[in-house]
Amino acid sequence: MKRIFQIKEIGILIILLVLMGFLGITTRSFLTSENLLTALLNISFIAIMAFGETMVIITAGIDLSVGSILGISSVVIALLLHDYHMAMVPAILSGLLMGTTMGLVNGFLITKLKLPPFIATMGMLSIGRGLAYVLTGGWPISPFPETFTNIGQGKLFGIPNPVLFMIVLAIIAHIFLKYTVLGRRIYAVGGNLNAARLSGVKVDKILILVYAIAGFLAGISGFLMTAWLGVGQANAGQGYELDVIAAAVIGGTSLMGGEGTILGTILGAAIMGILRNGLILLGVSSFWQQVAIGLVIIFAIAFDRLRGGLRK
Amino acid sequence: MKRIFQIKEIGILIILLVLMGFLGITTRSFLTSENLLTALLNISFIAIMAFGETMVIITAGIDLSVGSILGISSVVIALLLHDYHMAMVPAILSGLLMGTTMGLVNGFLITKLKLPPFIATMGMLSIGRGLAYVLTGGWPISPFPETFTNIGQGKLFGIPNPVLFMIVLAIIAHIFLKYTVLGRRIYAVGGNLNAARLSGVKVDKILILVYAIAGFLAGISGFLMTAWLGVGQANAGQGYELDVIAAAVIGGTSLMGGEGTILGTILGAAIMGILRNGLILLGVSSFWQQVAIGLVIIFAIAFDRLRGGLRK
Amino acid sequence: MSDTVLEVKNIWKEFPGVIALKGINETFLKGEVHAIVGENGAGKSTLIKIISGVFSPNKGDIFLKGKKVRFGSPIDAKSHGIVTIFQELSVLPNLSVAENIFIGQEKTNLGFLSYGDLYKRTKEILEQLEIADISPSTITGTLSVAYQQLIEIGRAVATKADVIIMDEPTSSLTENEVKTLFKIIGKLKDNGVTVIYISHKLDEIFQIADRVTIMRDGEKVGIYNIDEVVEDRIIELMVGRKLENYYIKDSKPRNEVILQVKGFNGEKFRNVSFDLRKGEILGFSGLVGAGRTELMMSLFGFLPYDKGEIYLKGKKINIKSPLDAINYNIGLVPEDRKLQGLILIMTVRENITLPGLDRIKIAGFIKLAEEYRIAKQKVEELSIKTPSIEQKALNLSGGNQQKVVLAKWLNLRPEILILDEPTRGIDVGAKAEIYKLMNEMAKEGISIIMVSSELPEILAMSDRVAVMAEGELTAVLERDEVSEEKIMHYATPRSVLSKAS
Amino acid sequence: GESYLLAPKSLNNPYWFAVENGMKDAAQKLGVKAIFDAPVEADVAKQAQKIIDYVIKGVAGIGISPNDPEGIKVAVKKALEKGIPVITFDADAPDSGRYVYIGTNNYVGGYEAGKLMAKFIKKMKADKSEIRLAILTGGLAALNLNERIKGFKDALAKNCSKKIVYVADPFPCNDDTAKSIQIIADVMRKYKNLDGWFMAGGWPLFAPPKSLEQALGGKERVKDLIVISFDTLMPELEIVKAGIAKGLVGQRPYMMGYLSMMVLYDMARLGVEQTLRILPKDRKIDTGVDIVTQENVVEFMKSVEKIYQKRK
Ligand SMILES: Nc1ncnc2c1ncn2[C@@H]1O[C@H](COP(=O)(O)OP(=O)(O)OP(=O)(O)O)[C@@H](O)[C@H]1O
Ligand SMILES: Nc1ncnc2c1ncn2[C@@H]1O[C@H](COP(=O)(O)OP(=O)(O)OP(=O)(O)O)[C@@H](O)[C@H]1O
Ligand SMILES: [Mg+2]
Ligand SMILES: [Mg+2]
Repeated sequence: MKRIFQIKEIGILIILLVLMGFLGITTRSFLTSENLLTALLNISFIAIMAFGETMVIITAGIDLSVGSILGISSVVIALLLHDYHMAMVPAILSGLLMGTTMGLVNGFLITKLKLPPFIATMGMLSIGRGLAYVLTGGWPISPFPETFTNIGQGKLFGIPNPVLFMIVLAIIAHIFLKYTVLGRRIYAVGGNLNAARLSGVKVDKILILVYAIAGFLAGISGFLMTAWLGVGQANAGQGYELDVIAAAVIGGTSLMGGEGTILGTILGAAIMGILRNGLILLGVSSFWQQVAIGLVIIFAIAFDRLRGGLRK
Repeated sequence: MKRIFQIKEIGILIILLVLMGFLGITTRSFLTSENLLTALLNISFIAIMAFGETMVIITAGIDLSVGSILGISSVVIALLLHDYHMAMVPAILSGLLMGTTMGLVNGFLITKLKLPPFIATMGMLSIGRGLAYVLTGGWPISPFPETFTNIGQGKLFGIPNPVLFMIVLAIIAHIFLKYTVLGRRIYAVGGNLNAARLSGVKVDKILILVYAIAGFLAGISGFLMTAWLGVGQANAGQGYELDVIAAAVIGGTSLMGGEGTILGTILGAAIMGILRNGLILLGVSSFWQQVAIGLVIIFAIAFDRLRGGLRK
Repeated sequence: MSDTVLEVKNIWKEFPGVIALKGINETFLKGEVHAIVGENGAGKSTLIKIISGVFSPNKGDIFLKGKKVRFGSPIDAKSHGIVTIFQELSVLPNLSVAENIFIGQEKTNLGFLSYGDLYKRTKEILEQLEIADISPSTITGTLSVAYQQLIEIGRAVATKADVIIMDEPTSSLTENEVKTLFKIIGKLKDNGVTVIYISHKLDEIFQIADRVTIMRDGEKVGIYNIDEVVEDRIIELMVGRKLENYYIKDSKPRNEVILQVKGFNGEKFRNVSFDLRKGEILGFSGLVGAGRTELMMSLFGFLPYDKGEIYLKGKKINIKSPLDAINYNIGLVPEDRKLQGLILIMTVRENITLPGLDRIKIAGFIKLAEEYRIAKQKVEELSIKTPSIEQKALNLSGGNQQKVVLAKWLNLRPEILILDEPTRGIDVGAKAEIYKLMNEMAKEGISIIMVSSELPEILAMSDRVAVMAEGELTAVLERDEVSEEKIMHYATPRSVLSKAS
Repeated sequence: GESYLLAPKSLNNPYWFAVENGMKDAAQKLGVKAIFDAPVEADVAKQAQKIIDYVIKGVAGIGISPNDPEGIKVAVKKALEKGIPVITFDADAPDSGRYVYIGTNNYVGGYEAGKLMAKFIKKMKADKSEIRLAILTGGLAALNLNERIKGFKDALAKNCSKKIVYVADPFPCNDDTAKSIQIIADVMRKYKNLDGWFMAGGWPLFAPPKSLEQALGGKERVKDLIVISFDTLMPELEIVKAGIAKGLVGQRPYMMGYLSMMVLYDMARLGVEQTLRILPKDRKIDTGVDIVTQENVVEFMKSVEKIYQKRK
């Protein structure tokens, strides 16, 4: 397994390096540490959600609700901090709890009511966004105490905090998937659900777990984005689910389940982020950017397919 | 097959009738022919796209790009009519050709480059929308000759033209799926791709066909919406893909492929349309509407699952 | 040896529409190999699924060493010393061999796996299975089906179990692996492990079983010590009547050569040349992974081939897709009827007419009346047991599913029919009917290529036997010179032969 | 010469083209390069990220129309740290550190709309004691729209002696013209005695007069329905001319773009201090609003024609 995934990731790495090389040559500011750190900061919110999405997709599921969960977590934290003057830690924890709960509901709908993940999470996408609007009445919520916004806007050793969060969470998620029994069970479920069940894997428990993790990580993204921007908004994260799924899939996670790594997902997110950043530096219009991003999604996966030959 | 699908559709019909009965009792204006015709008009654009989506999902695929295809077809027709003063029929045909071409590209990416449908059409979603913006610069395009807008705004026997289009297309699509060789093969491909191939079905041809049909129908929706509204806009149809997929799935189309009917899809679209219309008539707050729609999606499918017992 | 390990009492199990088990009583003794046989759908798998906690019975009790138990899941049963190899392959294709063998029993440290220990223990198991050349870190899905089956057997062996249940473990193994399996079963037995063994291959039962239980329609219809019963008696109890002339073969090939394959090369086979005569049954034998399936799939246009020529009635033809093959009147019944042969969620009618839709269409529309007529006719001709032609293929028993696949092709009146493992997983009654059909087809002049891993049917049904080893055609034997020993000789890879000499 | 950035809220609203035209006309005169860029759809986080990308790329001055005053602070801070002058236009972020604001704020615009509504009520609904109004919005969380709505309501409370009843929460149309027409039709059917609409943006007014009139319940009903909408783009003026909308309140986007460019140029060339000295003490440049009714619409059309030209 190790070997195959490494090969897979190399393909994405090549694309990323080519892209970076090209941008480094054609634009002055691309290869500055400041620009690269900003590009990393920009992808951190997407990437963190994509770790959870990767696990969900490894089980052959999909989570369309992560963007909405980001929104509602952001709103919950913002309301508690601002309207209810709650202390910072319990407010953040409440937001994460909200995200995790939404994820648990997804898991419950999928395992107990046997809804297809696409439908269950599409329903929750709508419900979560609706609740965020209900809670805020549509108004943005701010300001927050500086101690809170410092988490989002601060740096450690020159690295923006959200990027640090991303790195730490990536390491944890990587180790979790690769070296723990639960992580291996996640692959087992996605490889062949019935076989996993007959092998004694508690399939439902694993599925609920991954959707809860996806919800939790979307909550973290919501928290970080709120702290970084300094405002909580009901429409935060709207439409992000497609970016998140794209990051995972460009990173080699198979929608058929059973395959995917956190490293690949980070690379996938990086390609998307570098591309957005690079297109701006190149002076490409926003309208063409959408076209370019679509082309890159298609190209990256097609490249991977062609390279991999006609594997089944 | 006949019997089972009829049973499936009855489940959705029950939900629809309960919903309509409830709205008929609780609101005065719901059961007026005017209101019902408007509700039908409102769903016609979604429903027409959903016929194509149904075929795509029957092959176990998915088409996320229909909303974007609607947008670009709308823009192409509008530009040709308005900026280039092209005659009506060739302008409309060019729009439909644009939609069909986008669908063909989807099919090509999926069959020849072996991209997963989710990725290929997600890429095309981005590309199509981007091109629509590029073509218009984001500017709405109007006015059009009356002969054109009359198609969208006119009525025949009191029934709005787009509704007539929907009905005629539904009948054609129904007959196509149920009684023609190609239709049968669409089900076969979705039921078991390898078995279909081994039975002499040209799987690639069928797949390209369904994506082209989906693109063509999204083009028709784009044409009708433009004629009805009297304006062509790059953001037309944005986000509609989720409604379209929901209509098909609520209507009993299985995301695993092999199952689904046009009748079911119409009922699915009707539930979504009646719900939106009904929530306004009931005076439900806009904030809660999204929550309600999410709940109904989940409830409708869960109901179907529970009724169907523990079928695999 | 005679103490009871496991006992089931009055087990009832009902599925929507079927009563699968109607009050089964049975005892299983320590250290015995206890076979269970019965037709498709007799309830064998259901019984063992109840014992291993997949299903819970509607009525009845299970006693383990005298104590009443009820397992909530396979893992629960495993922790009580009952391990099951299920009929449906249940390896996890994307995980390593090691993880597959030890799933649920990994040594962990605070939830972390220790791969070193895992690989070491896996090596030991692989040696027992005589497949030590496989590395513990191999991804299981890249192995052949036979090896995957062995991995599953390894999973059971790796468990300290009192009872090991095997539901048709040999359905995708050939002679060599079967021998290894029997060796392992022998060792297990010596260690006092009870083996419950389900198979449709009666010769295996006579080789290894101590006792045999016969089931029919959810009931137990007999139990015998193996040395007190003969095969005919078992078959009679299974099918509920006497089964005469199990293998019917009186067709004779004609002289006319219908198909010639010359220098055929593909990914898994090399330089294959043979010819097929009108009305001939040409058997293809070989060990697992010899490349027979790939060869047939390439001939049929499903898989690509690199080099080679095909002549149909002396004319060179080019087959690039299954549709081409069909248009040349060639049919293929694939190895795996569920994955390749049938569209399970379609009806019997729709499955039967699928390859021939072009012949019953008018202006693109299906002539429905014609379709119904064909489906009804085929169901009658092949006596397919189904409540109606509108039944989904999913709900048919294995034997009847196989007949539906045959019906698909017979409807097209093919000149050449390729049958890949036509009787795999099918009960004796259905097998006999399929042999009868093959014989009739051959008599009508249809030429048949039969790929089979069951030597008895190869020997009984073939006019000639082609033998493959490691992707090469090593011999084509005439009916009068063919024997089990000869086939095995040509089927054994040269590398092994040269080592032996 | 150097380049300047104006970052509107989004790119999918024609309103911004007037800003862009103003900016580009000024830039041409000054001989510098004008960049006009934003995420295609409104999103605070994406807007901030995009601006930061430009800061790193290097521009001589930045004007922002913030999606959220709080959420844009990170970007403003970053620019100011780099010594790039920042101003706001169209919408303000007062305590972000920006040097000056150019525009009328949305609250004031809404307030003017409210006053206009009050005037029409006095004129057309003299005999009524209770006035029932509906509000259309683009998205429930769009801050600029929420501010307009608030201003509108405040103005009515102050300037109208009658009891004002808002029939429901604002109805959101997702900035989608087709949806806005559908919603209006549904609302008109539910509230038979509705007296007027306040549209916080001009979405339905991009449709041809006939479509809108039909959605509003037909000729007869439109006669004594008070529709007040925002913005003064050409298609909207047509609606007023046709007597379907009674009044429009428009900010002056062309002026905002023009002035923003001028001010930024001065700041870059003369220095910030120098420039501020010649600007108002409160650091706000009021561009005022236009009020358009049937009386002045024809005249207004002439002046607007070139401002809203789409330029290649
Ligand atoms: N999950 C299920 N749901 C409904 N019916 C089932 C299910 N599993 C088995 N059955 C039915 O129960 C009966 C017994 O099936 P079972 O699988 O036990 O037969 P078997 O003896 O193992 O046959 P085979 O030799 O084909 O494996 C059959 O009629 C089958 O269709
Ligand atoms: N799904 C698969 N993935 C990888 N390798 C496979 C797969 N199926 C078969 N193979 C390999 O292809 C080779 C040829 O297999 P093939 O099925 O053609 O052999 P066969 O002689 O028909 O044997 P069998 O009796 O198993 O069908 C074998 O080495 C096998 O391991
Ligand atoms: Mg069985
Ligand atoms: Mg084979």
